[in-house]
Amino acid sequence: MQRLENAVLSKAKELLESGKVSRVLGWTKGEFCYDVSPCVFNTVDELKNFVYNGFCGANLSKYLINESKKEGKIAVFLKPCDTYSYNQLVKEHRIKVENVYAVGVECQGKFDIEKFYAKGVGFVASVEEGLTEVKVNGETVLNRNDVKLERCLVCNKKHVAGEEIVELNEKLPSDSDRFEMVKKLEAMTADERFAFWKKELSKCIRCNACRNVCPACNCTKCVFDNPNSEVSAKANATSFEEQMFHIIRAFHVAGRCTDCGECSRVCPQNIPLHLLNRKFISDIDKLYGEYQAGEDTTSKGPLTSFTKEDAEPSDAVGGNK
Amino acid sequence: MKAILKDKLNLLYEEISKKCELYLPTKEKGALNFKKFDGENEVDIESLQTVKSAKDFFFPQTEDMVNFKTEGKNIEIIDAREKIETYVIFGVRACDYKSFEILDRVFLVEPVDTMYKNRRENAVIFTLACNNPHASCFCKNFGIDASSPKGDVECYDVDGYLFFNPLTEKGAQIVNGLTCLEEVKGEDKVDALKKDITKKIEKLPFSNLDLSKFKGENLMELFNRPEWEELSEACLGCGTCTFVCPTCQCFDIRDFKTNSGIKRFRCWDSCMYSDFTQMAAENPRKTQMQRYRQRFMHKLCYYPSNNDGIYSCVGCGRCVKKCPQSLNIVKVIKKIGGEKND
Amino acid sequence: MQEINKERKPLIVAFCCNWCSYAGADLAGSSRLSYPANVKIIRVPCSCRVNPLFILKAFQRGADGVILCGCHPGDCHYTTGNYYTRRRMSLLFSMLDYLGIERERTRVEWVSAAEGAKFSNVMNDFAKTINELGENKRLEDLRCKD
Amino acid sequence: MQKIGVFVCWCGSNISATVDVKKVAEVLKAEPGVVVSENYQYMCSENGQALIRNAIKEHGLTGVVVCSCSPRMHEATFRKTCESAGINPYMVEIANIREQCSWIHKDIEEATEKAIILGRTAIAKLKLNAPLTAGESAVTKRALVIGGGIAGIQSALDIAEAGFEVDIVEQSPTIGGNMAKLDKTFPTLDCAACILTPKMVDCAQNDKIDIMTFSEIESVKGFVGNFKVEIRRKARFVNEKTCTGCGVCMQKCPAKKGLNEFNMGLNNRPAIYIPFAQAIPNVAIIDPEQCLKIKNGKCGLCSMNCQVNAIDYTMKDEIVEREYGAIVVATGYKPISLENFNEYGYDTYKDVVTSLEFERIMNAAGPTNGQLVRPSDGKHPHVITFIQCVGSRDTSGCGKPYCSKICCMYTAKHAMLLREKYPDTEVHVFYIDVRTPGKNYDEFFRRAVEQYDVDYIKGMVGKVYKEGDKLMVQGSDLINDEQVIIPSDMVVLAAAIEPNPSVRKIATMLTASIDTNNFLTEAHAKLRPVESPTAGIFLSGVCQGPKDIPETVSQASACAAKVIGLLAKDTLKCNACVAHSDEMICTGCSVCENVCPYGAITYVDKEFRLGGGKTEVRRVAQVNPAVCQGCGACTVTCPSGAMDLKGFSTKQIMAEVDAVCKR
Repeated sequence: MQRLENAVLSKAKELLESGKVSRVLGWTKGEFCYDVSPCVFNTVDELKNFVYNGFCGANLSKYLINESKKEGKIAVFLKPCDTYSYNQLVKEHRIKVENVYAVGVECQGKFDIEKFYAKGVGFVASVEEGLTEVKVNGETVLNRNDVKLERCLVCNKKHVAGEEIVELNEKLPSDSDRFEMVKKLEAMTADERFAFWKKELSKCIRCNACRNVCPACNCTKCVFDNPNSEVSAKANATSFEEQMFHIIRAFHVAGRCTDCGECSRVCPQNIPLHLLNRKFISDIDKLYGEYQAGEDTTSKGPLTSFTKEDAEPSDAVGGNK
Repeated sequence: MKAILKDKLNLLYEEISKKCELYLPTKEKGALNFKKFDGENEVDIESLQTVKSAKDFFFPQTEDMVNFKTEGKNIEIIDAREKIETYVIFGVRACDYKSFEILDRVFLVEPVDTMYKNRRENAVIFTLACNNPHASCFCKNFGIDASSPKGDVECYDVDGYLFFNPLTEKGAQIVNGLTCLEEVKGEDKVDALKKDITKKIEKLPFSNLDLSKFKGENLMELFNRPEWEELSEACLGCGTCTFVCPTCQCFDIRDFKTNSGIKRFRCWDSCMYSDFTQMAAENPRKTQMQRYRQRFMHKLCYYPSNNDGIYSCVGCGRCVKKCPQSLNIVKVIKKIGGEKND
Repeated sequence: MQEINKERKPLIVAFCCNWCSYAGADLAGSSRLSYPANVKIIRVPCSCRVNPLFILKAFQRGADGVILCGCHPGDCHYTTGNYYTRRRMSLLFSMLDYLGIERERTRVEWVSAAEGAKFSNVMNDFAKTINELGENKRLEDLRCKD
Repeated sequence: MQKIGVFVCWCGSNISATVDVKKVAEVLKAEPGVVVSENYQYMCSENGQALIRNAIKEHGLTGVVVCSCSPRMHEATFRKTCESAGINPYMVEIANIREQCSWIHKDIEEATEKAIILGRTAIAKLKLNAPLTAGESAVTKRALVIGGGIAGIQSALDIAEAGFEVDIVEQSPTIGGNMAKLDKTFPTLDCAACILTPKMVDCAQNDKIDIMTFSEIESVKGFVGNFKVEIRRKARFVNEKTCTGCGVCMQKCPAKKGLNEFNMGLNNRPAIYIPFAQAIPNVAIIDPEQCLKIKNGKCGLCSMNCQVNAIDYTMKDEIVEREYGAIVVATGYKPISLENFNEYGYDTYKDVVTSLEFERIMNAAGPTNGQLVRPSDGKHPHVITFIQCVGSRDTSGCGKPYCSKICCMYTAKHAMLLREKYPDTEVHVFYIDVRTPGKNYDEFFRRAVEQYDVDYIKGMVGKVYKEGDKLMVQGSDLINDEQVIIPSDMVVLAAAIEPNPSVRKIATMLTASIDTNNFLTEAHAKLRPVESPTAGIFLSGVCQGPKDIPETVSQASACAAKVIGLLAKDTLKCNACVAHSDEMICTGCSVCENVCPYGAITYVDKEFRLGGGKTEVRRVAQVNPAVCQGCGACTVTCPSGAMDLKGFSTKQIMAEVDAVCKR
């Protein structure tokens, strides 16, 4: 994977040097191998801190809302899943495309640092990445799938945007069903589902990380911050507010959520927020035909279109009772 | 020393919870947080750290202050402050305990925050030494000794036992009243553990940060450092760092319309939010960089300037672990804290 | 009416579109077709004006059931409004169900201005269902019940 | 803080019998903000209204709640009352304590309690009301009629007659439409040309009417009263102004292989041609596909022979922009294509023709000069079989599910004309049902059967095949319960009609809605049958649904009346309860535009101050209050809540929810 990083880095250099772009949006090194951060590089010199490894999970597309408004062209590196978010933002006129040079980058799934800890690795000093295996701290060999983020285990996304793609290996397909857990929940009784979500949502500290990281949650002012919305709040004072926040958060991105999984990645309490979004996706697929948000930049979303033969709400509610 | 076999800890929890409410680190749905003991808790005192800090006990995320009951055109005012009885918090780490000192300097100085005081005074705190500090820990920089966590009772997990070292009268009173404890000779073992912990801490990557620049006299220089731009560039403006932080103490006061009137409550706020401190309807800190700078300047410069040089960071490392984009205070310290960093 | 303080009756909030269902309710009234007094109607221009937030808010405030009535699909006064309603509510209700909240507590019914009898039947039937379910405990906000 | 007056109506005993109106008034008086609360027997009566007016003046009220019958009954009344007393009409809320309370509840205590809650709810909403003023927009006093058939002609003539200017845009080279192709018209059998061509001439001569033939709608912008339309005037290669229609060019043109569209392709025409003798405008046109000069630069005979130099081989399409106050859609119909009906042999046998082709064959100005001869061999047919409902009332998916409405009558007409003109012919008609509602229609049909001995066979035709010289029509006779085979010389198919295919594109440009069969949808099927739900768009003729000539003409005139009503106004009062976008919050994501049925939302880039001297350009939505009808679809689809609806704002509805839930 070192080769891939070099390839991405030299692409960044080439774009800056040739003057094709004036800035590059990528990831910068942290204190360890795993605490990388999104970063805008303005010069070739700054690229010495450029990094592209298995911990570059952050979806960079949302940063383009502001970055593309600035003067000059910016290059951005997009993993397959990020390209969907990018398209969706373009569709919603949030990105000034003429200021962006999008480059797709190979991704074999990104890591969840907590999964290394769970595997008994107390401190992750280095990770050598292979396609199916990783070597931690030069000694422990782990199956790549065992340390991947949940979203990456079920990912079969392809690059759907970008002027070019930096890819050394073809992406390994996943045969996991991303709706497996949704189906499991649907098969539970309503009481079990209620108990499940009550426990999950009661962990929420309303830090808004899920919302602020979400490329679809790009409102200038969120309803939950707007005192005129009658639902604004800075904390969940009751379990109702936990439910309301998460229902509405998911509802507002329904039909626009590309299932990039950032919400679950950033949740400090590990709430499986993607299960809410995927429920909507799964319902939309079932009721209105398969729809992948961000696959293109022009189609009307499922909640802004209809057919005369659509299911009635009474028939649309699936799942076990 | 008073001690209990670790596999008998449930007896201890049950005995304490019979006397008063007991809160301890509990695993639920993959996250560790303090929870009230109800006999079913999946207690975990091995893991280093709860997601939310122990400050919640004295300064909960939301807290009712006053109720206004309306009927027609009449309004009745009802004090909504809770009556608090003695309760035990078990398994507080040294860093979190230190955070109480920092919060006390905010809430217990005049005018005293009665709600905070009420909760603070009635708590009996059992701290726990950190057998396995994490790479993200940097408490040492703030004069915290994770091998002597302080509190009302210090606890040590060694050799299959949990040893108790009461430090205050109310701590001793509880420990002495516990029938499930036995007298075990353990001073040597505890000392050995302490040394081991100290050694481990010394080796941690962030244990020797250079904080020398963070002085009141450098305030303007630090404030104007150009590095704030790049440090804050990726900040999402979420409140994760503030809400997991044991020393963040900002709150907002809000009204909730109930069916019979209004409930006035306070809830945590985050200086990272764009709608924080709406002075004259607007947040004076318009950019995320300004908000980001505010948070770290407050921890490392403003607070110590007003509080005898005490930093309002305890090095617990929660923000290091939880920031969605891996921005954190260590990166700030290293960038602008002093020459000896890197 | 605090002084009455009768046994707590389930509360139903009915959002009705101005052109069909509200008129249907008027017809039910002028035809003297009764339905329980605990059904409270809120007039909206079109069923598509009903934000999921309104429905959640009603539950928060102590409603035990929420019903949304609009023109029959194809008959919307604004041509297409109720088609959007149908999709939005299908997804919302499905999500509530997914969270373990009783699916019978929410309903969408199409009632035309001519269907006074249907309006009354729908409300009676819904009230019966909600009576059987009892108090809404899963989507409540205790602060509102003080 | 508002000063609210509450007025509780007894409605005689309609309310007061079950609701303790005095108690309602008394309890509501204690609500914060309420300064006066009264009850009266008939609030809507002159005395009741005077009570309200006096209270407004005496107490300086800012808002009024009337607890009475349904707002659908008297909201307008009380709004006027308040307006006359000096407060904004939108500062009135009605609590419906009759239809929703006294009339359906029996228990006085329960009904009274509910009435109080409904009253409180109205108060809660009123507290958030803001005075609203309906905007006004000017009306461009000119109408556009799309389509120059009988529907468009009639609408245009009526509008022009009232003194307004009208443009007719017709896609083919002449106006007249399908009616110009017909021979005779039922039920009077007068000749179509005789009644249509004078109207066409009227159009041409009316100085209020501007006819643009061979033209198409390119784009439509704007809204009721203020449409901006781009019209593409396609190149006809002949100067319309100078051409005299002398016809010399047609004789000289060597390329004579073009299919004559007017004669349904049954004969040929030159590359330069006048569609038919009475065409309006009576001007030639060059078919560039056929013209040798345009195709390969050799020829130019027409130009050489043109006395007025009207020929211009280099002519280009031209875009004309015009402004209109109203638009009439009169795009008409065409018979469906019969590719799905191979069993009738239309594509295989020349002597199987459609009814419209048959019209041309029967027409004195048609390809056979009115002689009844078979297209295949020019022989006179003796047995002619008509097949009805070819593609109409078809649920198989091959044709159309609807009844084309005109076929029964024109088939009876054809049968009758045949028997009248050629008594030696034998005429059979296969039908499913014969539908003849209409003045003198059934009498007409009975004449065909009784007087002219037309053989009507109830049953469907299975197939048409050839045996020797004969077309064998095999069908079932349901009345005699037998299979029949009729050896025929000619077969005439009553093909279903469908909306002109161009209508879909036009409807999209107009944001007018369209049904699954491509017929334009009317604003209300019964009560607003000539208006589209989109304000300012009107429907004339078959584009709205199948109809015959008398019905088309009535609708065209009705449509004209609506247009005249609109154009007679100098300004339009808009709906006051419209959506508006909070530009400080709007992200310009365009989801609202997607759900707006009226095309009322547009986007602009606007500069906003960010503080610190910085500015930001953001795309934001703007609602045109003249177009918005106030449904609120956009308000819910907007994730940030930037869209809100005046009169039914999020805050107001939430306040109502709060109030009804209060116990």
